[in-house]
Amino acid sequence: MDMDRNSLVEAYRRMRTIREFEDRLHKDFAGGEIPGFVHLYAGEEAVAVGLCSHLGDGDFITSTHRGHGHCIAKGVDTAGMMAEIYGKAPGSCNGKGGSMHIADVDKGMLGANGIVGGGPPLACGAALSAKKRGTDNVVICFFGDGASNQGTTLEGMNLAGVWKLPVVFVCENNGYAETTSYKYSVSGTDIAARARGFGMPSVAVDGLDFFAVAEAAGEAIARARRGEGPTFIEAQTYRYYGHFEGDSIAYRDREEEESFRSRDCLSRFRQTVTSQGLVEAADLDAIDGAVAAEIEQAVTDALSAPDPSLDSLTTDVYVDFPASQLWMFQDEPVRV
Amino acid sequence: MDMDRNSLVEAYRRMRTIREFEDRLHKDFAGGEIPGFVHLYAGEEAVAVGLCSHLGDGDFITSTHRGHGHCIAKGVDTAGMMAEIYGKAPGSCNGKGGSMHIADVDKGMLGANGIVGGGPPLACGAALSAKKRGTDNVVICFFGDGASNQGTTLEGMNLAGVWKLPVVFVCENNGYAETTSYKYSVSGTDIAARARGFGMPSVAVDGLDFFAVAEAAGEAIARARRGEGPTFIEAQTYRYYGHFEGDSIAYRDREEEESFRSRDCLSRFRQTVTSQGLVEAADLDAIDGAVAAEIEQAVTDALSAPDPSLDSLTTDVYVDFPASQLWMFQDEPVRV
Amino acid sequence: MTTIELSQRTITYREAINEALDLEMARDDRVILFGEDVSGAPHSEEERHFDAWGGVLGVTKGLAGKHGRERVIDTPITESAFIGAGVGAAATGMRPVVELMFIGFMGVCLDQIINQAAKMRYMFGGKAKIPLVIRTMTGAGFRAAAQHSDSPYSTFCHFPGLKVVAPSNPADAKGLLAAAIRDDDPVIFCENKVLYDTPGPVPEGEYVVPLGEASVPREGDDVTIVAISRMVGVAHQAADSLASSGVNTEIVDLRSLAPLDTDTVLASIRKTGRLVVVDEDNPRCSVATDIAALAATQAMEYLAAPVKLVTAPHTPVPFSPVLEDAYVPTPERVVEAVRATLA
Amino acid sequence: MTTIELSQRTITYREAINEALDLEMARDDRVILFGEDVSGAPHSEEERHFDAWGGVLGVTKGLAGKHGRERVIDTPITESAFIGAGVGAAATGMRPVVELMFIGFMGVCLDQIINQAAKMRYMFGGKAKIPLVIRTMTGAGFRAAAQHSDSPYSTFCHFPGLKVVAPSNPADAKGLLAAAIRDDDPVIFCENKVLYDTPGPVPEGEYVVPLGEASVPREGDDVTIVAISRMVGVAHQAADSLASSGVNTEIVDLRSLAPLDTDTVLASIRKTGRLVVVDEDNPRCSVATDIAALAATQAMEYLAAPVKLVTAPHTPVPFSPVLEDAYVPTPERVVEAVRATLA
Ligand SMILES: Cc1ncc(C[n+]2csc(CCOP(=O)(O)OP(=O)(O)O)c2C)c(N)n1
Ligand SMILES: Cc1ncc(C[n+]2csc(CCOP(=O)(O)OP(=O)(O)O)c2C)c(N)n1
Ligand SMILES: [Mg+2]
Ligand SMILES: [Mg+2]
Repeated sequence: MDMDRNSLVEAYRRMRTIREFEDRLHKDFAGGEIPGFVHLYAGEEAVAVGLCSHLGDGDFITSTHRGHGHCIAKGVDTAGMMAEIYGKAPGSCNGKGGSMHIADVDKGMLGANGIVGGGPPLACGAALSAKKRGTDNVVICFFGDGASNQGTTLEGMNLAGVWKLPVVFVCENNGYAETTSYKYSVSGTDIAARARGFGMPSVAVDGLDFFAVAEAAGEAIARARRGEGPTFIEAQTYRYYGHFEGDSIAYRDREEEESFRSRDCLSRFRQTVTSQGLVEAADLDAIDGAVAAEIEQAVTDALSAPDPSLDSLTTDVYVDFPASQLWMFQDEPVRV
Repeated sequence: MDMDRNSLVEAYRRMRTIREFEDRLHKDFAGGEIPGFVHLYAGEEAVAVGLCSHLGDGDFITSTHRGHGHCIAKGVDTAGMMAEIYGKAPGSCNGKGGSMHIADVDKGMLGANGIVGGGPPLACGAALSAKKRGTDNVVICFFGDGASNQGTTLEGMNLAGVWKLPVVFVCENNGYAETTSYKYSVSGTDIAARARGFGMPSVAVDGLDFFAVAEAAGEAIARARRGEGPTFIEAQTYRYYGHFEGDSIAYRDREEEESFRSRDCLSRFRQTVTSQGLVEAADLDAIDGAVAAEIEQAVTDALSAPDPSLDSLTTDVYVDFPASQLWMFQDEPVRV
Repeated sequence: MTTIELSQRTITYREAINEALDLEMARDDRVILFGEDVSGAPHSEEERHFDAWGGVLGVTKGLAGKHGRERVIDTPITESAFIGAGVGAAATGMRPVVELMFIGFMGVCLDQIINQAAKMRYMFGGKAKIPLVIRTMTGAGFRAAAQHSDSPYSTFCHFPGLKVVAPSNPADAKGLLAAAIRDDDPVIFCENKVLYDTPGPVPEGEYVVPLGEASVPREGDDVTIVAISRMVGVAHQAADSLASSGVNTEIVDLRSLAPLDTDTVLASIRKTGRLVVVDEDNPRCSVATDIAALAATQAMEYLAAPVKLVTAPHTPVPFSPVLEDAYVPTPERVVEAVRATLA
Repeated sequence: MTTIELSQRTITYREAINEALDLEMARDDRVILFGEDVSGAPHSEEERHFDAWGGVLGVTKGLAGKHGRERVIDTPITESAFIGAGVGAAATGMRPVVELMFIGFMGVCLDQIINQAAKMRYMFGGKAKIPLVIRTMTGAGFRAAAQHSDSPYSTFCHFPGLKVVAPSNPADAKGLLAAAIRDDDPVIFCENKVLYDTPGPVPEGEYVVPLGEASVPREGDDVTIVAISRMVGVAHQAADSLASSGVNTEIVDLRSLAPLDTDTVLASIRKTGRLVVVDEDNPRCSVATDIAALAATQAMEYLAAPVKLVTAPHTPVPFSPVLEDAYVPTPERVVEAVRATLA
């Protein structure tokens, strides 16, 4: 790896932020504070950060229902994210999107996505756009092992190949889609091999190893920037929590979880960089503290933030549309 | 090949029938007699017949917009087909389906299909049904090179693999999807390799060679009947006419067509069986004559057949539905 | 002191659906069930993993235990393939019940529903039938945001060849699902996820509510409220509050959205002369405008006041709880609409 | 003797669409076009193969020659991927015009339209815009059978976030397409394939017809006919025949289906007191029932007779020419409906 100290510190900070963010949501969800479906990324941090550490704001990512990690890795503000998850006015999407739709187009984050397989076509579009606009920007398309079976994902891979688009397809194989192991859902069980059938370079990496991910990512992204087309990376990883919060996790075993936790991506990163003298442990500790404070503040602010105004129910549907037709055929409700 | 004389004669008869049927439509379409979109199968006969010669009525096939050949190969009555293409009452579908929707469920023909990629999911269902009903029936799923890029096709392959369904996926690679060569549309250009990514045995065969097709088909079908799951066959073939009738065919060259015509599947079949003394040329000639007469009769009958009654506009939408709601919100038109 | 009759024991909407599936599977071995995680942990043969989920909200829980994994089958995330497989299986002798987890996912598999299931019989000249049920979840109020909360059953109603039902209570859920499974046409069965925990009296044993028949759970002669699914409850709340000021509301619970029970709707309009339609689907090209069109084309001369619609706005479903609560029609809005027809 | 003014030269509906695309591409290099065979023979560099098709019915012919294959891009048959690519490109600075060959193919790509393009802006709190045009073909009469002939634009109207237009003549086709391309919201542009060869006067050069404005191509005060796309021509035929018996028909050509020009529709109803809606789409949950609902909720007191709908039946489109001709609304049926409102 040819990462300088600053980049390593920044990578750690982002991974740590994701972990802290997700652990905190896990706790607060159990406390009944958080509405809706919440899918946590804890355990998979090395994947999002390993990829996004190569990107600038002009590069795009597409994401999934399990999007918090992608957002943080791409630089989306955690305060806005937290407020969004609480459905509050200062949220990244003004409270209208929630956990499953956090987005920040200016940061190159094209939205978490509630539709499994929703992202790959969008990724092709952003990549086409990057190409047509004459940039060397790239697009990272994150999706799960379950999503690797969805037609839209497979179509996206083919189209990216045909159009030689600067996309990196990143399958986050965390073992399960809801309760279903990829060993059942993926015919042939080899996801990376599947991508080869679309004529693109494809590699499987240990998704718990930040450096392995970052290296594969670096090559794939460089290839894309050179205009040589898409690459596929299968990152083998694990989600520490259930499919969503509230899941009793009756479909897998505690021992399996432990075996992954024992290879935790954050601990390994810390171990590697400290043992090689690249970053001091104390510096990482300081990051841990700062991140904890940042997330604590984000929660405090989210809790005290105002709800969206009721008027905002009917804004932002269109750029331009007759207001009267947003309550078509009826009287606009009187708010009291 | 271990085909007996009767089977060879029957295979020839079906291939010849398809050719005659399609050549005749080509002629009559040019004469302005035939309504709608008509996609001809001429040139590809060895594929449909090579596959279907292994099937009984309990086995199913799914088809495409280019379905006449599949129908004839599966034993659908040509008189009914011709009447259907003319939109007449005695048509296979009472004139309601036309060329793109000819079907005969009792014969195991689940319909030509106007949607590219429409067939593979249906094939999975028929195969699941065969399995659940405790039969050893199989399903052949025909589709084109263009369709091999459609998400539904790719999903179907994966599902058939996961459920170990008795399906044989047959990609009729006739070089083009409308004007577009598979060399452009199929990323990686190797369709058979793509199927391997779904963990199924996959083979490419010369689709102009009846015996090569029939042999690959025999193995795949036997495998499916044994409960060992799906197989993929890419049959490399060519369509002699345009994408549909009326196509000016400006996207490919006459020489290319000639090179395929010089390897015509019917001529080669005749050559092989006569030179090996398996069937006498005179017997094949007799078939040619009989088939020509059959198709001539089918056209004559179709032309003189009655149109569907206007009442049939609103029948067969449902098994059971209030008649009044078929003209919902309005007066049923008075027919004079 | 009240005694609960056995035939009127109380179970939830979720349990009622589970019971209908259980009974129909027992009754007819052509009935099979498939969808994502409908049982759970399909990769594992271990007993401790068996039936790990029973669907994302537990509706099919226990059925794999009773009827076996051969009949309760988990799928990959591949809606086009497995819903299409439902069509293909239905066309060839089975009676599949497939699950499209949320109705908002229709977009990843719609072709198999509108171009294959719905049109096959017609295109084949009547020589096919497709006894397929697609169970799916509708309904806002779950804080599940725009892609998991809408109720576009109107899209299915639009396409000839499909039947669409949307039960508002546990008994209807059980009876309509049984009818849907026994029906020879494709039926979209819309379960409102917000109702799953709602209890209600449900007959034991086989119980069938015919498709295409609305119910009139409350009779009245001042005004007709036509409502769908969870909005029937909202209509009842509105009716209760109106009753206190002497307004007698008649409520028509459509139950079947296609076919529509036009007779019951028209009879009620003719009786009351006033019509309010309550629907949580978006307003454009909706079942609500259909009911208004029914009145305008076939009962105009009976109407004493303009028809009133109370629906969701023409917006996606917002996430924020305060906004989502403002999105779904409320009893207050219904009361206001009724009062406007009486003004 | 009539002289044809240059500004009123006559071109076909097909040519008008081609011209709008050409002009908008020249005007704004963010406009790119893609779809299946929109140019043709993408595999070949040979000049003799260049621009082999220009779309299945030749609408985009010549554009690749003028604007290059870099901007007129052929796709594999993979509607979800390339329409989704349109959404992604629109969200990131381009203004794509993508072609969904036939509207009946919506089912293979609907999610990218209804859950991504339509909802993104709202879900993102207004922080995205999707200037995407999806061109697609509607219309029966082509002997193309059930999957290639229906007109379910109502499904697109139903989903908030989409705009939908359906021009009835060459001038509107040109002007509305220009407006759609310049619009910052996703627009579904519905071309009636039966109209492609229809000629009409079309202004040269830049010409924009604003979205959301109906036209009134014929004024009258006895009855209002609201019609869409090809049915506007049918309405004119009906009006001609009614005129001979002294009935003055006003025709409202909706042009935009979402947003609707409710003012123009309501003004006409208030003027004539009689409403007939003609739509070749299926009747349930349709634009036709929306117009009836508009009358029932906002103009009931002006109606002198029940509203009349003339639509396709609730059936798929049949293949047989005699049946297809009976499927599409005819001038005779419209005349009958008008007469019924006058009775
Ligand atoms: C089209 C669609 N089908 C089903 C779902 C329900 N669903 C949400 S997440 C999920 C599992 C996704 O698994 P995977 O792709 O492996 O991602 P992971 O959750 O493991 O990150 C499913 C089935 C959905 N949201 N969208
Ligand atoms: C979903 C869908 N997209 C596009 C079309 C239009 N279309 C009809 S046939 C065809 C080409 C199909 O090519 P291929 O699969 O190779 O079959 P072939 O025509 O060569 O037999 C296309 C694009 C369609 N019918 N359905
Ligand atoms: Mg997963
Ligand atoms: Mg082909």
